[in-house]
This record gives sequence, C-alpha cells and structure tokens, in this order.
Amino acid sequence: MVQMKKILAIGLAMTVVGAFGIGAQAKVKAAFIVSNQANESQAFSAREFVKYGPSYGFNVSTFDAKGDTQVESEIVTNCIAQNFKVIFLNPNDIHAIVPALMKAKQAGLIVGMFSSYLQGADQKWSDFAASSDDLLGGQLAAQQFIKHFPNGATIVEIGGQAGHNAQIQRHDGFNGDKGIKGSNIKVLDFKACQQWATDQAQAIMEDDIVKYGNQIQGVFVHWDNGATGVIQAAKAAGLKNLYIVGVDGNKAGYVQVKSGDQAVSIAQDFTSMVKTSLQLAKDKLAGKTVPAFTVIPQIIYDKNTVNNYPTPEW
Amino acid sequence: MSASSDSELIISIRDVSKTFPGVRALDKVSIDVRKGSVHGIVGENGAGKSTLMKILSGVYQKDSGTIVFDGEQIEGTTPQQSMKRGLAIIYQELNLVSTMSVGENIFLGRFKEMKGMRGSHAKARELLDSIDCKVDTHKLVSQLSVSLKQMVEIAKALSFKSKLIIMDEPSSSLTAEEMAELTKIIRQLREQGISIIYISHKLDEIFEFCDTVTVMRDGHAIDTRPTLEFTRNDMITKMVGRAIENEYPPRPAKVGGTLMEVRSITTRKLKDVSFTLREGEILGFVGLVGAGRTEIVRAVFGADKARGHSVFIGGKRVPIRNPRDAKRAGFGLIPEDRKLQGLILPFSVETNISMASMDNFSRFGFIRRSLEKGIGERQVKALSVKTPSVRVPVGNLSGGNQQKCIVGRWLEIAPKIFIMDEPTKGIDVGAKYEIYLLMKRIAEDGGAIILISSELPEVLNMSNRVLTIFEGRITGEFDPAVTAVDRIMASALGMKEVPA
Amino acid sequence: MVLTLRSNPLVGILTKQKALPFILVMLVGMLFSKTRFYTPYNLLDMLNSSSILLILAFGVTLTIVAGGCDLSIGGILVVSGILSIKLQPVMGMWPAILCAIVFGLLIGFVNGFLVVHQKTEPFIITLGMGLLLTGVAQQLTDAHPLPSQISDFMMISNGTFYGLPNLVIITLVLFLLSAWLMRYTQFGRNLYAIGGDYEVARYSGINVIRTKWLAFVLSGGTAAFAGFLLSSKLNTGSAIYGDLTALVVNCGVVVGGTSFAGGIGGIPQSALGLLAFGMLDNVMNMLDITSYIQILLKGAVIVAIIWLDSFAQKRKREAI
Amino acid sequence: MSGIAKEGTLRSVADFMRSYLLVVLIAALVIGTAIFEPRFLSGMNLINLMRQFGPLIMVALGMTFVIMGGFIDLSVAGIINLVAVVTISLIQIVGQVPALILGLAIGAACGALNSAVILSSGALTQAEALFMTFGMSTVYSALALLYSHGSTMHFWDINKSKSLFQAIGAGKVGPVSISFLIFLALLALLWLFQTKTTEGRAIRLTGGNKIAAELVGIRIRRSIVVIYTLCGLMAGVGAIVLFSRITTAAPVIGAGFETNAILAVVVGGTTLKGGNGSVLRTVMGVLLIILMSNCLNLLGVSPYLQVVAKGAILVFAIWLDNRKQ
Repeated sequence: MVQMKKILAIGLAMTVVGAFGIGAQAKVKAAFIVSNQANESQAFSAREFVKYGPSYGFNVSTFDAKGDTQVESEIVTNCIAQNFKVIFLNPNDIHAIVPALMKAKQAGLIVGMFSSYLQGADQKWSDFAASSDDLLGGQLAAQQFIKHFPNGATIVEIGGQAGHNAQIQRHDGFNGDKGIKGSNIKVLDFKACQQWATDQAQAIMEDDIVKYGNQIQGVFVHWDNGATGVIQAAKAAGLKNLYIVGVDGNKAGYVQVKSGDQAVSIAQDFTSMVKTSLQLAKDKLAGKTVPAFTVIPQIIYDKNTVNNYPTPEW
Repeated sequence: MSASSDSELIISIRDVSKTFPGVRALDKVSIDVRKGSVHGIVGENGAGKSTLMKILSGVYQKDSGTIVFDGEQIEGTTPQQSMKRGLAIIYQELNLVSTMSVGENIFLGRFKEMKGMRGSHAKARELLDSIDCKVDTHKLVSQLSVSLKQMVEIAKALSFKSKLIIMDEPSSSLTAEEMAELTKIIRQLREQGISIIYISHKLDEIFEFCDTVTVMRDGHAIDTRPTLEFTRNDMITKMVGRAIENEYPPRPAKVGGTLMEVRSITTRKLKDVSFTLREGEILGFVGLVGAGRTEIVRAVFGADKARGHSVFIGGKRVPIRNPRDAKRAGFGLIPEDRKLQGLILPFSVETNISMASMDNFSRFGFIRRSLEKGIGERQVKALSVKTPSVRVPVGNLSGGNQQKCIVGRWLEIAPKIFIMDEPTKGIDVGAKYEIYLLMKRIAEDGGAIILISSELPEVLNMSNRVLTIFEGRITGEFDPAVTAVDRIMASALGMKEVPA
Repeated sequence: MVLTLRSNPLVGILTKQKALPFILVMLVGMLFSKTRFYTPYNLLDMLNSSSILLILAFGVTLTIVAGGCDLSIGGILVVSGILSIKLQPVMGMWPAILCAIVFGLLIGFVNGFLVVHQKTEPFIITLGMGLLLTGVAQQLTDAHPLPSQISDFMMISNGTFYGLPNLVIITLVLFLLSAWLMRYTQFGRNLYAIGGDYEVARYSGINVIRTKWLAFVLSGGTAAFAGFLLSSKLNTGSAIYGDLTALVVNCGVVVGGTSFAGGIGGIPQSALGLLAFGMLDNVMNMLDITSYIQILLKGAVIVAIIWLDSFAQKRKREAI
Repeated sequence: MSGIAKEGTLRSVADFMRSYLLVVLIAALVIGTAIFEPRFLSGMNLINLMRQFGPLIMVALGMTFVIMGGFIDLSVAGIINLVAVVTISLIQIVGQVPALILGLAIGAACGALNSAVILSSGALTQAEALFMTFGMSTVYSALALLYSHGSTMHFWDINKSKSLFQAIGAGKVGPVSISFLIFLALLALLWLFQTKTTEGRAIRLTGGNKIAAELVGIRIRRSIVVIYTLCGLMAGVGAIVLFSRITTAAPVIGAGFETNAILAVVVGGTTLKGGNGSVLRTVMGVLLIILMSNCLNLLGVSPYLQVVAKGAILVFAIWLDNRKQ
C-alpha cells in the first residue's frame, strides 16, 4: 500500500511538471536542435532563438543532441511526434541527419538548416539554410595569410574536432583552390584535435614548436578558443610575432585580437543567423518562396577593425 | 592387501605418481576399491588425498601409473568424461552454482539431455525423492543449508548413474544430526551396489561405516586394511608418522572470576542471549550449523548489528558498535572462514600478522617500520609458523600455518577475550594439536576463550564449560568433564526432555 | 504484511526487473501530461530510437551474465558501420554487410581470447580495445563521415513493414532470439553457470573457456550488427557515433538488474533497463526539459536506481 | 646495513623491476624517437613534456588510491568540469588564493559526496561504484554546464605578471616548470601517505580484503571516504593545473580524463582487484601515455593512427602485465 501511494505521488508530481511543460501555446511550435549545447556558440544560438522567437511568431523549444549523431536523428523524429511545425537544426553530421529529415519532410515539417547546409542532392530535404559558409571561412583565412605574407611563409594548421563538418569545410576551404593552393604559403604540418578542446590544440602547438621552431611564421587554428592554447604555447616557448588566424569571433577571439595576441579572427554572426532563420521560417509558413541557402556574411576582426564592433556576448 | 580378483574391483589404482613444481604430491600410490564397499582414505593435509581424487576425476592428469575403472583403463580424462563413465566426486568446497536452482544444478551442463528446464526439474524431483530429500527443486541453492546442499550433490552424483562416488570431507560442516542422515544415505547407496570412497579427518566416521581404510602420508599410500583390523591409535600413528599420546591436551586448570557478561543480545536470528565468561576459561558453544553460534559471537564482536546489546567487562558496560570497539575492549576474533574473513591471501605473512596491531607500531598516524618488522618475526617464531620468510604471501602457507598467523595477529595485542570460530577447520592432526596447546596457553595466561566448533569431541575435550545453542537461544549449560555426551547433544538439538 | 508482500508474485517481478518500477512511474505520470506521449507514432518512435542500444545490450548481456563485460562495443559499432558502407563499392551491399559482421565476430574473438583464454581483466582490456577501434574508425574514414551511395541500404533501417518500422521488428526478433538462447538452450544455461561459479561450471564438465569465449564473439557480432543497422539508419558511417555508447549500454544492462558479478539477470531485464533510458529521454523531450537539466536528471536517475538496489540489498543483509 | 634491511632494499628494487616491461616500452619510445627526431631531447620539448604531464598525473595519482582500495571512480571528468569553470569564474570575484582554495574544496567535496552516496547505499562492489560514479559524473558535468551556460570561461582580465594561475600554468623555476614541481611535491606527499601512514596501510588492507580488514578493526568506511575525497581533491588539482595551462575553462574540459587516468593506473601495474599498487607505478603509466602522444606527434604520425597506436600499446601493455601475474 505504501509503495502504491509513493508511486501515485510521484505520478502526480510528474503531472504537474507535464502541465507546466506545455503551457499556453498560441504561437507556432518550433524546435531548435543543436548538435551540442556544451559548445558555446550553439548554447548562445539557442538562447538567441528563445529570445527572438516570439517576435517572429514562434515559440522555440531547444533540444540538445549532446554531441551524438544518433541522438540527433532521434530528436528529429521526436519532434515529429510532438507536432512541431518548424525545426531548425545544426547537426553534427550533415549526411547522417538526412534519413531523419526525410521523415520530417514526409510529415510536413518545415526544415531549416542553421549554421550548416545540406550538400548536393540532399539539399531538397531542407527548406532553407542560414549559415556562414565554413568553406568560405577557410578561404577567408587563407586570404589573410596571402595578404600578410606577400612573399610567402611557412605555417602550421591546427584543426577542430576530427570529423566535425565545420572542421572539414574550414580545412578544405583553406587548402583548396580559393585558399592557399597555388600561393607561397606552405603548411608545414596539419593535425586535427579529438575534440574542440583548447588543451589539445595547445599540446599540438607545443609539439609543432619543438619540431619546426622558428620556421613557423603563422598558425591557422580552426577556432578562437583553440587559438588561446596556441598563444599560450607560443608564449611559453618565447616565439614572438606569430601570425595567428582563428575562426569564430567569440569573446576569446575578440579579446585576443584586441590585445594583439591573435592577428585575425573570422567572426560568425550568430545573432543575425538566428534572425534570418526565423524570418525565413515565417516567410515559408506564409507560403512565400525562400532561397535554399542564405549566406550570413563573416566579419573579419583584425587590429584595425576590431574596435568597430562591440564585445561579443558569447 | 586383501586378495581380490580384478572383476570385484570398481577401481584399481596402480603406481600413480604426480609431481608439481617442487613437490612430489603422489609417489607410486596403489589403491584398490572393491565393488559395493565404502573405502575410507585418511591422512593429514598435504598427504596427497585431494591430488589423488582430482586425478581420478580428471581435473589433474597423472604423470605415470595406471588407473582401471570398472574394467576400463582411463587415460587423459576430463571431469565430464569421468562423470559420464560413472565416477562422481563431491568436493570439500561444494560444487554448486549458488545463483541457480536446485534442479538446474543437478543437471548442470546437461540441459539439452534433460530436454530443457521442465525435464530437469522433473528428473531432479525423482532423484531427490530417492534419497528422501524434500527440497523444492526451484529453490536457489544460495537459500539452502549446507546439509541440503550436500543432498543436492549426492542427487547430482546419482544422476550420472555413478558406480563410484568420491566424498571429499563431506562432514566438515555437518552437524551430528545431518551426519546421521548422511550415514544413512551412504549405507543406502552401498546397498544399491554403489561404491564410495570416503575421505575424512574424523576417525569416528571412518570406524562407523567404512569397510576398508587406506592411510596416506606424504604422497604415499602407507597402509590399506579392513577397518576392523585398525585401532584408533594405530591409524593416528600411521597418519602422522609418529605416535601422538593424546588428541587433546588437558583443559586449562585455573578458572577465575567473571571476566565478561553478555546481556540479552537480540538479532534477526538470536533471541535474548545472555551468558558469562570467566577468567582463564574455555567456553564452548555447541549447536548445529546455523543454530546461531557464529551469530552470537559476531554480535558480541560488533560485526553484526544487534538490538538490546550490552557487554559488561569487569562489571562495566562497554559499548561495542563495531569490531574496532571490540578490539579496544580486549577482544580478538578468529573468524569462521579463514580465506574470506581472516586473511588477505596475496599479502605477506608479516602484513597479515601486523594487521590488528597497527596502533602499537604507529605514532600520530605514521607507521614505524622498524617496530613492525619485529612483529612478524616474533610471532612466526613464537608460534613456529612454517614459512620460508615473513615476506611470502600468506596464501602460500598450509591451512594450519595460516591459522597460526591469525592467532599471532591477535596475540600481538594480547586480547583478554579470544573468540575462536572453527579454529581447526581443515587443519591436519599435528597442527590441530599445536592450536590446542596455544589455546591452553592463552587461557592459562589469564585470558578467556569462546570456542565454536562443529567437531563435538573438540569442544567437549577443550572446554571447561559448554553452552548449547538451538534456534538462536541458549538451551543449556554443562560441564563436559562430568556430563554425558548424549545429554549435551539432546540439549543442542532442542529436546525438552534431557535424558539423565 | 511482510509475508503477503513476499509471496506476492507482482513484488517478485518488481524486485527482479529493477527498471520496471521506474518505467511504470513514467508511464503513469505521462497519462496526466498533456503531451503527445501516448500516440502510436511516439510509442513506436520511442522503440525505434532505443533499438540500436537494445540490440547492443542483448550481446553485452551474454558477456555480463558470464561474469565479464564488454566496453569495446562502441568501437565495434563504428568500425563495422563504416565497413558496411566503405566496402559497398568494392563488393556490393550484402557482402559488405556480411564483412562488417564478420569483423565484429573477429574482434569479439580477440576479446574472448584476451579475457577468457588469457584471463585479463575484461573491464580494462575491452576499454583499451574500444579506444583502439575508435582510432581505426578515424583512420578508415580520415575522420570524414562516409555516406552510402546505395539507396536500398538506407531502407533497411528506415523502411517499414505493414506500418511497423523495420528496426522495431528486427529488435523484437533479436530480443526473442537472445532471450530464447539465454533461457532455453544449453549454451545459455551454461553461461549462467559460468557467471554463477566459474570453477563449479568447469568441474561440472562445461567447456567454460569455449562457452565464455563464444559469449564475447556473439557480443562482438551483435555490436557489429547494430553498427550496420545504425549506419543504415543514418545512411552514413562515421567515427564519432560511439563515444559513450559502451558505458551507457553496460550501465543500462546493470540498471536493468543483470549483475556485474555474473550469473544473475537476463535479456528481459537488460531490455527494460535500456528501454527505461530511452523512455526517460523521450519523456524529458516531451516535457520540454532543458538540455542541462536533462543531463542532470539522467545522471541522478542512474545513481538513484543503482543506489536503491544496493540499499535494498544492504537492508536485507542487516535486517535485525 | 642489517641483513633484513638489505633484503628489503633488494626486494623493493625487484618489486620495481616487475614493471620492467613498462620501462622497456618507455625506453624504446624514447630511444626510437630520439633517433628519428633528435629534437625530442631538446630542452624545449622536455619542458613541454613536463607541462603536458601535469593534469593527467594529478588525476591518476588520486585514482591510484581508489583502485588500490578496491573501488573505482568514473566521476573525475565531471569533477574537473565543475572545478574548472567554478574556480576560473571565482578568480575575479573572490581573488586568486580564495578561488584556489574554494576550487580544491569543491573537488574534495564532490569526492566526499561520491563516498557518501556509495556508503549510504551499502554498495561494496567495484561494479556498483563504477556505475554510481558514472552517474555522479553526469551530474557534476550538468552542474558545470548550468553554472557556465555552456560557455568557455577565461581569466585574461587579471594582471598576468603577478597571476598565481599563470605561474602554475606556465611558470618555471630554472629549467623546471612549476607544475612539475607541484607534481613532485604531491608525489612525495602521496608516496609518504601510501607507504608510511596507517591510513595508507588501511586503504591497502581494505582493497585486499574488506571483510578481513573490518574484522581486525580497520575503519573501512573511513578508508572509502578518504580515497574518494582524495581522488576528488586530486581531480580538483588536475583541473586547476589544466586550466592554468590553457588559461580557459570549458564545461567539457575534463572529458576523457577518467578513462585515461584509469588506463594510466592500470598500465602502471596497479591491479583493478585492489590491494596492490603504488603511486610510483602510476607515474610510469602516465609517462607512457604522455610520451606516446608526444613522440607520435613529433614523428608526424597522423592523429588517427596515434589513437590506434595508443590503443594497441595499451592493450598490449595490459595483456603483458596480466601475463606476469
């Protein structure tokens, strides 16, 4: 009997939570699915979605795939079950999410890619995409090097999480046709990290310094927090005047560029990415045709331009 | 050797030898067992009995010699093959999977032959009924008493249509009552034409129902004769290779005043247990396994939680909430299960001895190695523990020497009250006597001992006073020197009418 | 009261199936919530989502019942998933899948060799093996996700059969098969005997080495099978799917009531353990609980279930 | 020198040589790398090694005691996450030294909480502890995420030249990095604790046989509290050394530390069965793991193959160690 009472009590408690959970929902139900909310850019984007959603007529719930591709596709089908009208997603793996998106499209959901975009034939499974172009990000970084070292230079590249789409795109953009290919910039060494982890970037940089020493004139590191580690490694080794280029334009990148430790940060504008996504979804709901891919321009923070921008919120 | 033709023999062991690295465990052992007989094998630990049995059952392979079982020469056998051939063995450490049911255990590894679960249980029921065992075949083995487990083992042996059943010290954890039951079944099996090899330390049993006896010593079969041709002393002399005057030393002589009083311990298994212990006394607990003997001392020692528990030493109440309190109050404990509760087998002799006296050789929480070193050496010497060095793992030592290490561990802090739970279990005759002498010395030095043993002669001959325990209660108090054994037994079995 | 409770078969089931009370609480609780939890779509989706982990758990249960454990399944999962796609252009779809499964069996064989034959600590050696395989997966793909080019491949996991998702059907079949294997075959009962008491099983003439070894081989094979299904479900093979999978699955199996000590538990328990995790995820998403709180709750639930189980055992031990 | 003492020294040498396989592996790595890449032996790389050694060794030293006591702790990753983000954010609020102390206190408190959870449930097996601490790790990580809102935290605002944490992370005394000195000091302390104190002995006895230990009056519950608290504390030290080195703290900074620490302890030769082991062995285990990634990096091996090689060598080392016993 006591046990039964306990079970009932817990059940009732969960009911309250349940009733609270659904709340009053006059607005359109939308979901933002992030690949990993332990990643600061995505955590920031999630907050921005919740903040700006209502002004575009959406009530946005956020879901976290916790870095697991498998969970990501499960959340998509879960969103179908919950009758969401719109999903925005920033997946870990743009290929692996496709089967789940097929189901979402069949169920009539509006699918918007965020800070990522489907490629080739897969593109038909999303309605729109709002993203910085990571390929372009890599190219922009390459151009900074070419501009700064007109006579060529030897540099090292330190990649983000091995296998992560942004890491792949940035690497390909940097080394590809519109990147350093054909220029005098020579990459001495490229290594990707196991995670987007500062200490791993730092350890790789330390080993690179031992190996190449003063040969290293510049470093392309795929994310600004990684650049923090690179800066520490360079300082500890007494390496000066290193030309460090990072991507993200977050608080770390902003401060490092301002202090001169980092030369350039290719900044992504997540707030405008969020607003654009919401606008596109609103248009699509209203029956308008929307472009398949909207590029959110990246901003280049360097010594001269950085003071024109406010400190980023993330 | 009795003259018998080969066709009368169930098993004929000829010149079997086995060498382990550094030890010649068996040296040209020859034993014949006649069909339908109960053949006893006695010998001290390390005499080679267990090695021989493991060779017969196929766990070990012999180095040389021949074994003919039921007219068939056996070579390179496995446990399963020997069982199928009709040779079953019941080990000292029972051979059952405690997480599985009775029925499944009987047909372990033969699930398919029994046509699944239902078949196993049905057949198991039949077998258990044939030995008058009523236990539910669906019950988990972990819920059974030792004697019931033994019955399950016997049923398992019968399930193979065994022609020969080897019992390796089956009685070591049985009570007298259960032993009587076992004796009955052994006789019953013999009548059915099943031969039995019965290994034991307990000469009473050997004389009670064995037809023939082989004495083993140091890897040799010393002598094989019909039981009737042996005398008790004869057998003991042959076992130890020397004459032992007495099995037991005289009891401690000087018993003083009350040292400890225990008032009304109650636990799940115990009901209002009170008793006193006097200085210089050996107090024996007599009762069936599971009657609550061990539970009483565990509760006194603070190892189990108890209600209404009060221990008075020298008239003053001593709170004992855990073994640490007990140690401080002057208790020492030799636990029931040496390997599980007593020793850390991979650790050195020295560490095992110094375990209890850490406070004596440490200051401000720091160990003083120079003092600790003395402890191991001292106790090893004082108790003449046979070990190459105090640094070898205690697991390498024989049972008797291991037990001495535990005794030595406590002697180091000189406890006033020594609790000994089965102190001579699995220890050979020679070593037993040494333990008895130790007990006597402890008592005569002003200490007191609570002795628990399943070997009735041991308790009766060593104790100044015995308490009988039945179903968690103390049912009687006796002076074993003047009381008839059957009176004490009757009390321990919970009989109201105690025969005069 | 105590007696009636003990003899009550329902209580018996609840004590054996440790995750069941928890599942019941969720099911009852959700009755009162105004979410779309009780829709056929969601219930099937929940099963569908849990299927990969369930299949992994079936294999792992064999090793845990036999007194081992297998933490290399995460590595096997990713490598076999990648193989089943990478080999497609070379040999066609079905042979590629077969190769992937054979690979899993092989790794299981090596695990079995190390754990059973060489008597290495299973926990640590399979952990190392999982790490090794993660590296192999990255090397195989150059850390790029590898999409399948054959459209039929995707339909294996994503198709339906009379409205039932294929994955759910496959899981059900594997559930019945493995439950039968554990309960009604000589091999299964031998596993229980080995986990219950290794030496006794050996003396009883059970070929302990071969049987336990086979458990590891099957666990590897099941993990590889799950790996190919996962690749089909996502239509992609990648090195980053299996990071925490091994721990979560082993944990789910234990939460279900299959003891790490061996010899206790079984497939139904493991299934409920993993299902409880899947349901918890689903319920938390339904109730719109935010990500960090979800993580917190999940950790708390794992601690709570194992705590309650240990506590019940402690109470039993110490009852006065 | 007395005979006994001589035998004692010989024995401890022999005991140490029992991990000779590890020594051979390490020597092979060092010599091989030095031949193909002479810069391996450069002063700068040795300093790098000392720094990279830092965080993992701290965590592994604490883990050694847990494993020696017969238990296991998967929660160190969560503790590192939590300590790192909280401490780094506290620096601006309460100042450096109080932040440091609070950070260490949080680590120790998390460890103590683990032991409280384990003891209150009455769990006495390694497996129960394994999954309970796995759950606790998730809880601590979630707390770290909640506290930091998922963002990475920095401490660049404070005066760098005087910063205590800068000194821990990058400072040197002569040619030796400060983090390495901290390690040496802690190693000496913990070695003394392990070999010379009654509590250290009690932990070993508890790991060897809990029941026997309790029956001779060893306070095994206290030992369990001590090992988990120590492990939490050392995870806290590891977290501080880690974020001081990289000057930032993300709430996922500790990921992978639990497996690496356990692997290091076991590869070093402390058996999971409990009772046996030594902090000195753990140093060897960590050395192997750190050297491996350093050497492979210098030799230009691809990071993926590095993971394969690391896994293979670990499996091999564990297997070899197992064969010896």
